Amino acid sequence: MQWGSASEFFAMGGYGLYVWTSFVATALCMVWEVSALWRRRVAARAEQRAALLGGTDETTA
Amino acid sequence: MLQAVALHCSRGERRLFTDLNVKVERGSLLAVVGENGSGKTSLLRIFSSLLPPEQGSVLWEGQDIQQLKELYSAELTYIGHLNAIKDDLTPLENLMSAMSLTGESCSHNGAKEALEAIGLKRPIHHLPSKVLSQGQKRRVALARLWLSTRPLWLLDEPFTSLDTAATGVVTQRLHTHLQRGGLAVVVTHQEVALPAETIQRLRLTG
Amino acid sequence: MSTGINWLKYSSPQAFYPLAGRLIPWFACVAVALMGIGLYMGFFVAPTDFQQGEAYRIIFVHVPAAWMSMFLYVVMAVWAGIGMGLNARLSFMMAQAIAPTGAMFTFLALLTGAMWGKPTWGAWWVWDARLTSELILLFQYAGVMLLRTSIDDMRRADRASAVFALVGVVNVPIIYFSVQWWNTLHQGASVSMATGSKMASTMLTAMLLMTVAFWLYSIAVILARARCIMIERESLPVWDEKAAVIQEAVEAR
Amino acid sequence: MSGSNMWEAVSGIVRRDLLLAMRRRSDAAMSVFFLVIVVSLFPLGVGPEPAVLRIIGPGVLWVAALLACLLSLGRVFTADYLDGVLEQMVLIPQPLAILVVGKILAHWLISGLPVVLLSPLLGLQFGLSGEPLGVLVMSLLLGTPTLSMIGAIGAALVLGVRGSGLLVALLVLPLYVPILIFGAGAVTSSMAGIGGEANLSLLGACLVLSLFLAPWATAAALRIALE
Repeated sequence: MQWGSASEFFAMGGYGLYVWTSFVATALCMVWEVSALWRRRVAARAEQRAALLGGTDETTA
Repeated sequence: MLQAVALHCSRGERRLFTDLNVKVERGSLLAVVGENGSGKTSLLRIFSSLLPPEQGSVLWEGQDIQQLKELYSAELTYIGHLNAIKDDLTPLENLMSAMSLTGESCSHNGAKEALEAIGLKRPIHHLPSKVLSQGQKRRVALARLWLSTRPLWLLDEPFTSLDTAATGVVTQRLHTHLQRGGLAVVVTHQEVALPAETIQRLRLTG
Repeated sequence: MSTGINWLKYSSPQAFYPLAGRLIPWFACVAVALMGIGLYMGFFVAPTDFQQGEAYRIIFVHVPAAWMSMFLYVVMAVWAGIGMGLNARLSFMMAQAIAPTGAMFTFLALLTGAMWGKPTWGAWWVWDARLTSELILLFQYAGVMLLRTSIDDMRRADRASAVFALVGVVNVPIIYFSVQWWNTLHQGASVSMATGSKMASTMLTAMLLMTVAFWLYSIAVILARARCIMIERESLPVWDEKAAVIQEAVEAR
Repeated sequence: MSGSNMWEAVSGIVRRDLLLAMRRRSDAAMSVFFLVIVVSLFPLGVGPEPAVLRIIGPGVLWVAALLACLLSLGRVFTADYLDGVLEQMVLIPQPLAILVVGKILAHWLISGLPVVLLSPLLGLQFGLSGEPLGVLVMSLLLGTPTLSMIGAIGAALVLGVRGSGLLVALLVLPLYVPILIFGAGAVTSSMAGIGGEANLSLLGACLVLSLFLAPWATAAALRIALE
């Protein structure tokens, strides 16, 4: 373990800004991608359900 | 002989026709009729090999046209609903360049005779096509039929914007073609005045 | 077209959809676990680089992102090629599903590259062969996606973007070579990206772990996106999902 | 039989397209005017120092030539697509790729060749002379056909697509990068006294490569557009 303290860890030897921007940006992109996919899936299934509901309406009515 | 085997076609979400089977023998004409959007043009484009069929196949003399490729192209004359003529060229230039494109080059005089046969008089031959009326432009496109040596004709609404006289001339030309052992598929909403035994009707319901 | 019954079975969306659904959690879990181990190795085990100090730790995301961006483009082009050759819907759907993730990794590679370049080279951007190729790669991803969205007819959109993806796969190596060639002409303008110093084995391990994690993450995300695309495209799905949806619909009454 | 027919079809296409360009001279002239204007704007923007102009000259001329080619891409297939001639072309009994070569050749003769012919004059504006000027003409002579060929792929892909003008730029410009680098590089290295031969041979290699690949890709894209 090479870090004496938490603040030393976050400072990254003076390069903290660059290192953490990179890692945080990557994490944000991935989280955003997963959440966007989740939203897309929910929307697609809702649309599918609406289509199927419409279909059953016709047959039962 | 042209044969469609179990053709399916859908555009986007809409199913146009399913399991379509039809056979066109030499010396006969297939008239494809149906409402707008029933898939008449799509069927013709499948026959022409422009549109690959989703399912099923089209056979020419028993062979799949997807495999024949250019050999099949050398058997057909296709006139779509677009006239394929350039506004900046004269009717004569249009006809001659269309023929040289398909590899059936024709002489200057041959082209003139074809244009005259469909009722375009000599003075018109040298005007730019943009001054022609819709009917005259259609005639320029159809003049190819007088020069075509191909056995299979695929025509999309050939009689659109033609007057009665021109319709009669084109019908007569179709008749000669069939008598010589040619075959044709014509998409039309009009009656084709040909002997009943040579015509086969296909109604697409969409 | 007869390509064997087995192939047809797996290539149908109906068979693929539930299979992908079962695989996604596994890929996602392993990806998260490996990412955790990789980050731990990267930050707590790997030593400080004696030349670049702590800034070098950016390579633990930069290099995997850059590799994935190029790898995914090739995979996308392969699916596009298979789609064109066999006229298989599933292949086009896969190609469509890959593009956004590939573009995201390309963007991340450029961003983290700039973050690495500023402290190391003193410049955010250098006209180096790798950076330039990566930039062009981003444009090509954008081209593939924009071409797809601007064509309404699905079949045409699939095939047109496939042609462009295949053309692009020829282009990227040529660009890489041409920029390298160009740099030899404009000497002094560029800085070599080769670090020279030998990497400690723990650094390499951390980087490889992160790469595998990114790879598994990509698979999970791409499969999930492919499933979304299938639901969106197939107007009447015939998969197990359908039964569940009908059940829900009936209950909703 | 097919060899002579093929030649007839290609030369027929080229002759027809040239005839059409003669009927509408303003279309062809526009891309040349565009080139001249863009190139003339740069000295006004960066200042008249001959030393600076000499340095940026090759790059400016090449970028301008590239943009002029890009602007003219809309003309390659669009008119034929709209009036139905393209359908007829796809249905001729020759490989479509051969015909595409004819279309590209015609496009180059109409919009590429004038750029090549005009380039010595424009080079003079930027203080190029002697060998570098010759290399500039040579590089454009080798490079502009490649630009037309790569551009044809993009033009075919966006046929009938909304916003096609901008889209084609986005698709094609990344593919133009190597040509730009080798083309401008040839002139720069000739000015530096290294001689432009290496870059010119690379341009030639690109030309050969695109001659093998681009017509097929364009033909595939055209068939897709017509389905």
